[in-house]
Amino acid sequence: MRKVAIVGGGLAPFGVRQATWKELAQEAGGATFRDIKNLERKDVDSLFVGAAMPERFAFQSHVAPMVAEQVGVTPTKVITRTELACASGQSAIRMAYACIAAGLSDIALCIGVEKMNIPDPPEMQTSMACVLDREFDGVQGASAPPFFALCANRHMHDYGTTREQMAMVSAKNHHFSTTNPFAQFQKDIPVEKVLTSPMVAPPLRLFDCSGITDGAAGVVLTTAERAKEFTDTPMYILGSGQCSMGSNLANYKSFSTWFPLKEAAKEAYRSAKIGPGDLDLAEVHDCFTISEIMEYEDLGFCEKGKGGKFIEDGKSDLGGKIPINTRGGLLGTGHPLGATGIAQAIELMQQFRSSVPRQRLVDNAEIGMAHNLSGAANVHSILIYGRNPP
Amino acid sequence: MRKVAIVGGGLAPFGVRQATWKELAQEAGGATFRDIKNLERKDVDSLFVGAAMPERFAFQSHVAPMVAEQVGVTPTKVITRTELACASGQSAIRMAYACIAAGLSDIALCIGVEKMNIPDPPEMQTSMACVLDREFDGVQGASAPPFFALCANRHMHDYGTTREQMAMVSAKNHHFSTTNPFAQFQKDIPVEKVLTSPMVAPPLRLFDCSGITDGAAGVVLTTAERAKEFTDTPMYILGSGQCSMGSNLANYKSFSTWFPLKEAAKEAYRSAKIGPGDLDLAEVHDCFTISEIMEYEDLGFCEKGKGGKFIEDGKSDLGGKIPINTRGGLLGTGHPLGATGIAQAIELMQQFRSSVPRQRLVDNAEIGMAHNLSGAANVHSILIYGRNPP
Amino acid sequence: MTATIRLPYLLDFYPLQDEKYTRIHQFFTNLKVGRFTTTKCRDCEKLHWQPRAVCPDCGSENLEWVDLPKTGEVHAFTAMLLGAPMGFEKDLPFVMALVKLDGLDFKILSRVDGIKHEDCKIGMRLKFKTVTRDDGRVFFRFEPIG
Amino acid sequence: MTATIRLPYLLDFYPLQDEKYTRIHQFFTNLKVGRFTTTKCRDCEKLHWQPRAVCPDCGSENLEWVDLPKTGEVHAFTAMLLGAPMGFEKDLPFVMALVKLDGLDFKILSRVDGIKHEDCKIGMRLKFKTVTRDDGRVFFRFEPIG
Ligand SMILES: [Zn+2]
Ligand SMILES: [Zn+2]
Repeated sequence: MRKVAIVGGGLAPFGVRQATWKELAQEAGGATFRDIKNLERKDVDSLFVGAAMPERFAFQSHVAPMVAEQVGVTPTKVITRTELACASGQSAIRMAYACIAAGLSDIALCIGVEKMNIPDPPEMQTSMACVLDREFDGVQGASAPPFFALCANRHMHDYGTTREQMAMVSAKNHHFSTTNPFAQFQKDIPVEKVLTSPMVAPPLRLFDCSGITDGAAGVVLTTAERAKEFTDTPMYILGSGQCSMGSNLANYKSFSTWFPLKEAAKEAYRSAKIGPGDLDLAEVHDCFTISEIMEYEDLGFCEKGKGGKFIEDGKSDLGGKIPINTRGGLLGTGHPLGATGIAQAIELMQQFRSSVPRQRLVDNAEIGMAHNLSGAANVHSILIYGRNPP
Repeated sequence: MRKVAIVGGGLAPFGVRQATWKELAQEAGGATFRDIKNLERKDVDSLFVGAAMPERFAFQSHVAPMVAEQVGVTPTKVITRTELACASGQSAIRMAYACIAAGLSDIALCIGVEKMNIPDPPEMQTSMACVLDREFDGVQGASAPPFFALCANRHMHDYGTTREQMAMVSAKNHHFSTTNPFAQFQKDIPVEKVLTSPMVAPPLRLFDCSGITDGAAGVVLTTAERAKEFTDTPMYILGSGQCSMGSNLANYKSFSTWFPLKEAAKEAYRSAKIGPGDLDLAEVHDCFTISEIMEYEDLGFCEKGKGGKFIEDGKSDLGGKIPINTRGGLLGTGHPLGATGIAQAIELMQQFRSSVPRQRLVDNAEIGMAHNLSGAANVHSILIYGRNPP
Repeated sequence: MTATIRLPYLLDFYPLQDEKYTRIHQFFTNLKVGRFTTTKCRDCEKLHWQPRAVCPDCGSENLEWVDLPKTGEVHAFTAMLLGAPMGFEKDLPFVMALVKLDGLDFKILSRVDGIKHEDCKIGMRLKFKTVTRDDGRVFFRFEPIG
Repeated sequence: MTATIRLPYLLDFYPLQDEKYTRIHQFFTNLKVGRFTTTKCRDCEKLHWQPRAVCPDCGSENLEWVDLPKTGEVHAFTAMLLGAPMGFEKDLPFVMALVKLDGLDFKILSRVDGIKHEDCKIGMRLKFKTVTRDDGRVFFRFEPIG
């Protein structure tokens, strides 16, 4: 198995974009190639497109060759789209990783892209709801906010987590996003404002929820051996973990502990030969404030049930035990489903390069995690990245 | 890089099924595990779901964990859905292959599934049309039949290919499908009947086109080393090739030669260390009769422009130079997009096992190819399989 | 005057329910007469939710229809106040709960009729009900007991 | 009485054309006044089809709008007789062709108005036209010359 590294990447600005799905892909491609000086488009032999729902949001299928054309590459080894709802972008990186490790590809481009703002918001909401089991859960009115609201309701009941603690997650991540010109939201949202924002699905309010976002992101992977041809600062893949349990909500073991996350974390730490204490920072999937709190716990950053206390004590902030979501997270930057996992990788790469703004820099970071959940948190996907080769 | 083998697989019957998308997945899972005596569901560590458009045909996204639940597996290593339109099933196998070769998975299940017959046929056609570039080609009325009709029109003009030769492809494949109880169509369609069937997109008539089909298929992959734990008759992956060129039709180099197919074939032969003459049989993507004729040529089975003559001379029939589409092809068995590539693998495996009916058995077959094009033939995907380890 | 416009299939959350479309049509037939049922495997005894055509534990298709408890309690609850999908806008606001069925492990997601979100509590007792749409399709919900 | 029902976004083939939705809105604005245009990269000189926001060859966003030839010839042709998607049913049958634009390599797919399939020939000369929908959105087609 060959070692694999990310040698560069770039973003299309996230937000309510006056641009089509294709144009977002073009922007991410352009930004990615601009970031990697010695890479020519013709040297890319494979393409992995992370996209959750172009069939619905952009009325477009078979998007992998379309992206190839939009960004000007001609894959001659491997090409596919990966779909894993909210983790579609990370899934693209994972498949590129596998193909390079196996020797099926030498230089792979990953583009994650989603266009979620469409003219008719109820049609967008309808599409989002089919991420859950549409026939049995969706028909009952379930979509993302109610599902995470149920987790919050249960977590508050089981562990005493408070509304204020959840709001602190939002305030922290929105504060980080004030340093990020690519973020959808670039204003501070203090705790008070979160707590008085409109109720969406109790106990979750508007600023407990990530936005409806257009955006795209790209990274290039190659072997650890060749990485230095393209950059002085490659970021290496150290390990990975992924686990799926349950699909219909009735088959979940718990709503206040995400067991598949615990499994995925165990495998990620095992394969990277580290423990949670070795991480210098992490990008975790804060699609809702309660998610980040549960992730502190189930990723092993704190004891079970103490996630609320963890944010309250500033442990996940800059200077804390482990700075979390320094680019602003999904809450601050928005969540264009297919792009998120790739944008997280870019943040870690830029942290390792010390090229992020001073206000969010984690000094001398060497090991970081990117985590995505998908759908109703029934799948959890983790990659561990390092500044130094494994 | 570890060597990889397929150790078994099974099908849900293809056709206009009185079953949901989920139920088709259940059937394929059941059939796959029935085929592999020593494999328990809990031993499967990864799942790859090949599906082209569940978001539209089944109004369902995030289908990978849903399939895990439907078939009773709990992936703890890798899980994703692969989408590559008509090649989504092969893409699932390719990603499983990469993950096992790289050591990221030890035992991977691939399930390909598509439910295409929905209550409103125009809505189905609308969804099919977004496989092409919807904004610029789809809006002009293009969908699969007109695209392949344009290729046929041009191939007839450039090389003198005849309607009768195209009809012979349909007659051959429908004849093979009379031996296949899993096929959507199980009746002989003689040349005369093809030539007088209703015109769909001139020069293509109804029986030049594969059907609108519901179906599912599953296979299990593991390392070549472990394969004998599960079967006496593993099928090994010997090589692969894949190439993407063009997306909007304006950017195609030709409509009577598929250049990305020539590239994919070159890489597949190179990686398997064989030439086209070493193949004992092939499953090629006969979504339309003209496709199979062009594939004879661009895969190197005959000279460019002589594909029509190749079928006319019986070279692609049983006893000919290379028997093609012995299970009945897409024309005879139908084309449930995500399932097709996996069903092709199953046919080759059963041929190597000599477990297909006598009437379509290729004696002592040792090397076979599975080929899929996708969309408007802008991506071509090839796997080379062998009865013996590489 | 208003006319009802049928939603395209890909905007319609309600499953197609008859024999032509699903192997679990019996589930819906049973719902129509007020029965809340699911499948159970005759070979390995596994009780499924949701109902199946093939047992996910052993692959058997030798399944039987069995009745589920029609009472349970709230394991967790929420409501939808904003951002409803098409077909649900006119129902806003509505309550949803994970309903732990009596005597079973399943916590089934369900709309809960006849109560405001502010009055919900974890542990609250609920009973099964059915709703029937204009076109004859049915589904289940729950409502408070007493 | 019939009423026109707007197709949901995910059933509507026509691109959204104004500034709010696409960076190539100029293409549609030009179509509205009869101009057939695309983008060309000022940095690497590449001529694009379809029009772009970012050059696929060099990544530049320094693009200009240039006019395309409005005549060409049939490279290949077909027609749709059966199986039209929603919104196209009433147009059946209609002819489509790959139109090789004069002096360029692009073979652009286009509906061809004003001719029956039986009368088409490879090499036949065509000229550009525009069509305008009720809602103001435009697109191009071709038609036979003379
Ligand atoms: Zn069973
Ligand atoms: Zn340029």
